[in-house]
Amino acid sequence: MALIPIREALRAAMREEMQRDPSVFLMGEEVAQYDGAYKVSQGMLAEFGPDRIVDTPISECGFAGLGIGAAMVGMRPIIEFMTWNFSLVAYDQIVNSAAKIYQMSGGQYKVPIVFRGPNGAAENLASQHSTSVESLYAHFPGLKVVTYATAYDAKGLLKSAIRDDSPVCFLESEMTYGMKGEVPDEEYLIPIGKADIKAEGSDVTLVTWGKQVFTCQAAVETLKSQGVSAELLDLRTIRPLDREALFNSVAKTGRCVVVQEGYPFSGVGAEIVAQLQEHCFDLLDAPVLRITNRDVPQPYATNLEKLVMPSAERVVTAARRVLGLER
Amino acid sequence: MALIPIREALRAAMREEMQRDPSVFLMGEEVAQYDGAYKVSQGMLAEFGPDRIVDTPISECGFAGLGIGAAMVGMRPIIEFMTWNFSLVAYDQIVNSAAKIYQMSGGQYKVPIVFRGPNGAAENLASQHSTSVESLYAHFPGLKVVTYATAYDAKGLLKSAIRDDSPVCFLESEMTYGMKGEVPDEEYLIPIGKADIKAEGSDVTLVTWGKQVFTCQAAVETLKSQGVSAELLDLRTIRPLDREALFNSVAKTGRCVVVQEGYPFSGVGAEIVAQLQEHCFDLLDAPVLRITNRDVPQPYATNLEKLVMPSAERVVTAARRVLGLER
Amino acid sequence: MSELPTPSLPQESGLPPLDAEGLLKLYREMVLIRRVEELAAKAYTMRKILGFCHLYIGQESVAVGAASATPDDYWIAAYREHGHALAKGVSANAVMAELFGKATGTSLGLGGSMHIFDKDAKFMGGYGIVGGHVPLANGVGWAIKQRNEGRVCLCYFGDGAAHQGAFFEALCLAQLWKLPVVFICENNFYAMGTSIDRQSHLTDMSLRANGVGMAREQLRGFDVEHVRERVGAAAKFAREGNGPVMLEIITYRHRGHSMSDPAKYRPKGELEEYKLNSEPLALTKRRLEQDFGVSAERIAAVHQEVEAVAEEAWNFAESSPDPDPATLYDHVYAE
Amino acid sequence: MSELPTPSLPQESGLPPLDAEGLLKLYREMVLIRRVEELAAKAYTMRKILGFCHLYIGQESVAVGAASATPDDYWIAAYREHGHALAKGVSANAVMAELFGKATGTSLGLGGSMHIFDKDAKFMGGYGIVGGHVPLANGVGWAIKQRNEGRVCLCYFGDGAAHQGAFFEALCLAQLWKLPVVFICENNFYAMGTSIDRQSHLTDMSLRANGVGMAREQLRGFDVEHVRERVGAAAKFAREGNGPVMLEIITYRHRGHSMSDPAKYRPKGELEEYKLNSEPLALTKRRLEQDFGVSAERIAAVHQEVEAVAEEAWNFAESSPDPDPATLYDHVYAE
Ligand SMILES: Cc1ncc(C[n+]2csc(CCOP(=O)(O)OP(=O)(O)O)c2C)c(N)n1
Ligand SMILES: Cc1ncc(C[n+]2csc(CCOP(=O)(O)OP(=O)(O)O)c2C)c(N)n1
Ligand SMILES: [Mg+2]
Ligand SMILES: [Mg+2]
Repeated sequence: MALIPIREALRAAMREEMQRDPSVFLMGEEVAQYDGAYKVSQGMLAEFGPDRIVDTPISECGFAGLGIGAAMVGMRPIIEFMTWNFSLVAYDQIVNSAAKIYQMSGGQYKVPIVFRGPNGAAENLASQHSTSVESLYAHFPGLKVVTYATAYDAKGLLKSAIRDDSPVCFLESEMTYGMKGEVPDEEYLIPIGKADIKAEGSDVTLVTWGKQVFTCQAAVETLKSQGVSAELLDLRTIRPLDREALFNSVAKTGRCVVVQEGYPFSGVGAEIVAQLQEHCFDLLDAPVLRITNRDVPQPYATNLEKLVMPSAERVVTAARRVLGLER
Repeated sequence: MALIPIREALRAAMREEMQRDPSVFLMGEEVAQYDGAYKVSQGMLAEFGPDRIVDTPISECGFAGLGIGAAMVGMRPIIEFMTWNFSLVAYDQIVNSAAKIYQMSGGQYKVPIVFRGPNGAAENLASQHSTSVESLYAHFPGLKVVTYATAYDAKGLLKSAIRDDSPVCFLESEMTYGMKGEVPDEEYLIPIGKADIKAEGSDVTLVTWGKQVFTCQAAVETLKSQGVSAELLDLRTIRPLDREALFNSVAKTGRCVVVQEGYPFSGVGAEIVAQLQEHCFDLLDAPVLRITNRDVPQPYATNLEKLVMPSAERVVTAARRVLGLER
Repeated sequence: MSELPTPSLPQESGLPPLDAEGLLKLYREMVLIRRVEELAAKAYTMRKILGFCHLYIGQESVAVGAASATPDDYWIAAYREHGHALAKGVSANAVMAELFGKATGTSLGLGGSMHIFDKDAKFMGGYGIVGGHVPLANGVGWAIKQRNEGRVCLCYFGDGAAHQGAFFEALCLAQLWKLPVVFICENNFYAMGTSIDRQSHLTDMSLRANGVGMAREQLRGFDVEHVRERVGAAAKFAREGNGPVMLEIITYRHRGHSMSDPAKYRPKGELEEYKLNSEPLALTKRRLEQDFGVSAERIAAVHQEVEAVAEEAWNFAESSPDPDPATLYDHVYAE
Repeated sequence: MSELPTPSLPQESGLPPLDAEGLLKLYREMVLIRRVEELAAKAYTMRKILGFCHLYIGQESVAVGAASATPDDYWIAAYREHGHALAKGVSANAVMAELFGKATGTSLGLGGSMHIFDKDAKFMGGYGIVGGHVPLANGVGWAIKQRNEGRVCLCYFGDGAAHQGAFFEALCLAQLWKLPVVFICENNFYAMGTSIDRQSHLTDMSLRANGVGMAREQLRGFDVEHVRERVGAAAKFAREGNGPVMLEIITYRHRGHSMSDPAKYRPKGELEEYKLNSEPLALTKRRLEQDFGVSAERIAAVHQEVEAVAEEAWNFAESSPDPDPATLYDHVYAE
């Protein structure tokens, strides 16, 4: 076991897969000579050379599409978006080509590609640089959407994503690249589509993913100090959703808060609530509440930004509300 | 009152607003000399000339952006997408510029623009031409998303959209352009943000919008013949949602089916279910069910496409299920 | 910061000139495309084919000439691709069955007219978003280069598509990385109802290459031998590692944009003029007869044989089963 | 289908040459941008400014020269726009307050460094998606043309942005419709850490214009008078209805891409060379002193006055209130 930052866990995943399979390559802005805008790919150019670690111009639509074409003929591209905000200029490539080619070719052409990069808000980056994109991609059958909170999950899931024969949108976070976690020395994979209970509890389920796992961990601690036992379910995969884990936890607790970064309207949180109320209707003792960004474009000023983002306080209040401890 | 097809109602709305306000213009592919791919703008070139009815090259990103810039300096563009599928190459312009400029300029620059065109599946157009985009736009605060089922609503809502000072995504349907409806001879507006009860009922609420209103009307008839009184709530505006109308209807019936075209995952249907279960938890006698497209890219073959789309049969079954008449 | 000289294409493709048999074979392929599409048009009016259906009639010489220069190379195309698929060797049965939405179609009935794919033929589709497939060609070029395949990727699109950002980004990247891709803009003068001079200040779309320093050429595409020769030269250039090429091939579509377009926007006499003087099948037929001395009987025999193939395609499509509803979820994710 | 001749720009802008006072005024503006940004850099290290902060230091002559040629015209820019805003007449107080995230900022503290807007100054932002704002400029041009305003729209972006599809589509449309837009690519040789020759086969981004037949020019941007003259000529061309212009202005940024970039990718000595020979402020100072005989005292007085303005901006920003949380929902929809 080594204690390493998430960016190193991600790098280790890519390096191992590139060593294992010569068809894997990494392409994106500043991934090579600059070592990655957030240093995720540090040193990889030296190890794999410029044919496999490829700097691009600022042409997201162009290089996302290049990746898709390469994947169709048997390569396994990893396409880095400097952040997922910039994927929106390549949106059509991902949702109309990557997502649909396998189906519309009648299963002839697989598209084994990973699109990855940081998602959601960092700090004070204002409205154009703070979008959480999970619902925009998870909406589309044909795409998988994967994320993580810990270094352990990051590595195991990214390796699975690279080996997956379907296109995977892999969502990282600038804010947690430096967070350290234990990672085994031996190789391991974490299956896509499996949620993980990050804290066991019995009174209420907190459902979340990505860096909001940490918001929820803080909330779990506060709740514990208030005598409330909260279960923390980290979805890890947004699509396909681990409905079994979700329903099981809520069956146990009967109460649930979904914590989702980003805009509320038709967010992934809404999907989870919709599924829970359909499949766990009789098991729910209170409405499932959502904690999301406030429904505004991200403001620059710190005080407003703080107000907008999910916080442990807001999660605690929501949990207490579903428990009837507060209104 | 005149009985006119929806395409004429839409055209009348644009013509009236263009006569009223010289800053309004219509731009898009084939809108002028060809009279519109679906003849919505027929005759408008002759009436308003080529400065106000403008044919474009196939540059959605370019002309959507042009509209946004023109709106910032006081024009009121109507940008037609031949279909909303093609808006996805302009996605960044709409969600990162149109939606956010008013906020990120601190309220200095309004963006009074209407993006419009047919949304969702027509028939046998396969996966790249059949996307329902409402959740992809309604996700973003700053945008309004409006649609209609009838000629009357089409005209009144489009006029309001053109007068609105915020960007509006206005969703039409190829399939219903030819459907006729009564439209008053006098001018009228329908406010954005107000749902409409298309059929009153007491046992179950069917919530829908756009052309699925017709699917639901058929379901209402069938249910009536089976002794079930269904209320049909046509949202008309997706964002901002008319929560009052929604909650009132469900408060009355205690049961609800949401009928939404397009992919289920994080669709607008999910948002509605999430809001209902949060705000009407104690009023609901059964889970809210969603009828949506099956969760696959649209297939070309007719038999599969029929299987994929919402149908009156599926709605009837769902209504009977929430009423406990079937499982 | 000085302007680099734009590379120029070789004068000659190096392909052996066609003899009578060779040209007759290309003629047969053009006739096959013509007849399959004429039957498709008929089937469309009978509602056996649904949705959009964009015919290639009038443009056959482009795909057929190019195919004979790039038999083992990758192709990718837009939605007007029946002709490209057939030229590239996709079976007429499977194409027609796809149009009919049958389980035996190239794409199992899931794709329809706009989404014909055939992996064995290295035919990579069939795409519906104008310009959207152009970046994909670079990916194929990338793989070719990394794997030293010695192949090229031909990417077809229309004059309208040369106004899409995706197309431009693809040109930039291809030239930066010297990818073995030949971009072929089939300029048929119209994007739906919009003529080229109403969409564009420049009307030769190969000039787009000047913005990125790419080798380019404009050529007339009605003579199948000429297309073969110039596409051959472009492919040779790209294959030999000199980088991508942007070709504009001037052509003309005889039908409307899709089956629902009456094409009233054409100036009077334009279509007739093209049919008279620039009809690819007629031109080749005349060449076969006049320059190669091929007999009228030989040519009639070709037509007869093609007729049988086209009719067999119809029958095959018609008698094939619909996709099995149980397979609905089978092709969403690859396992 | 023959190639249209590319229009060429007028030899002269027709602007009256600057006298000593005129040039001194431009010098003052460059110094103001420099000092405001130096203070911003300091405030950033003190965490009074957060998020991204892209400095314009080294490029001042471009915005200032252009502003003096287009005082009543519209401008739109990317995220490295403090200098453009100040050159266009936006108050230093409001700019600094925006950087500090205060309610008195140009955008009420909602936009920050990347989103400075000032409607009165006809300064239309401040955008963060590379290339994303370029199409908007055409809309301004469209409105100008429809309303016969006699203005132009200047659209600034970087060398990196000249690889985005949005940029290309904007060029096509502007040229098709002869819109009064001057596209200004500030080529500072780097897009973040990627040098121009590693992003592009061609390294003169004004050559992009050749792909659409647009008038173009490349110029060096270190001499503020020269920029004024050539941007003036381009604006004259566009203003007179001849259509858009694509300029590439060669410049150099002294700092990293943003505050967090140590800019290690530069070849040794490159920055020093530019600072020595192509430093806009130093060049203008020398010209003022040597060619216009402006005294060292006059110049010192300018520096002193600017210092006071910049410090006042800091104080104003610092003492201004945060945005009121009660206003959070006030600027989502226009009423
Ligand atoms: C992005 C996008 N915009 C619009 C359309 C609708 N559309 C389909 S084909 C077409 C015309 C394309 O013309 P061209 O590229 O010249 O090809 P051609 O049809 O002449 O072969 C248009 C506008 C589309 N499919 N995709
Ligand atoms: C579409 C998009 N991709 C990537 C980024 C990240 N990014 C911000 S600035 C920048 C470099 C831009 O370089 P250039 O256009 O030359 O402008 P400069 O910074 O030199 O002024 C990049 C890659 C972005 N903001 N938007
Ligand atoms: Mg065409
Ligand atoms: Mg630059």
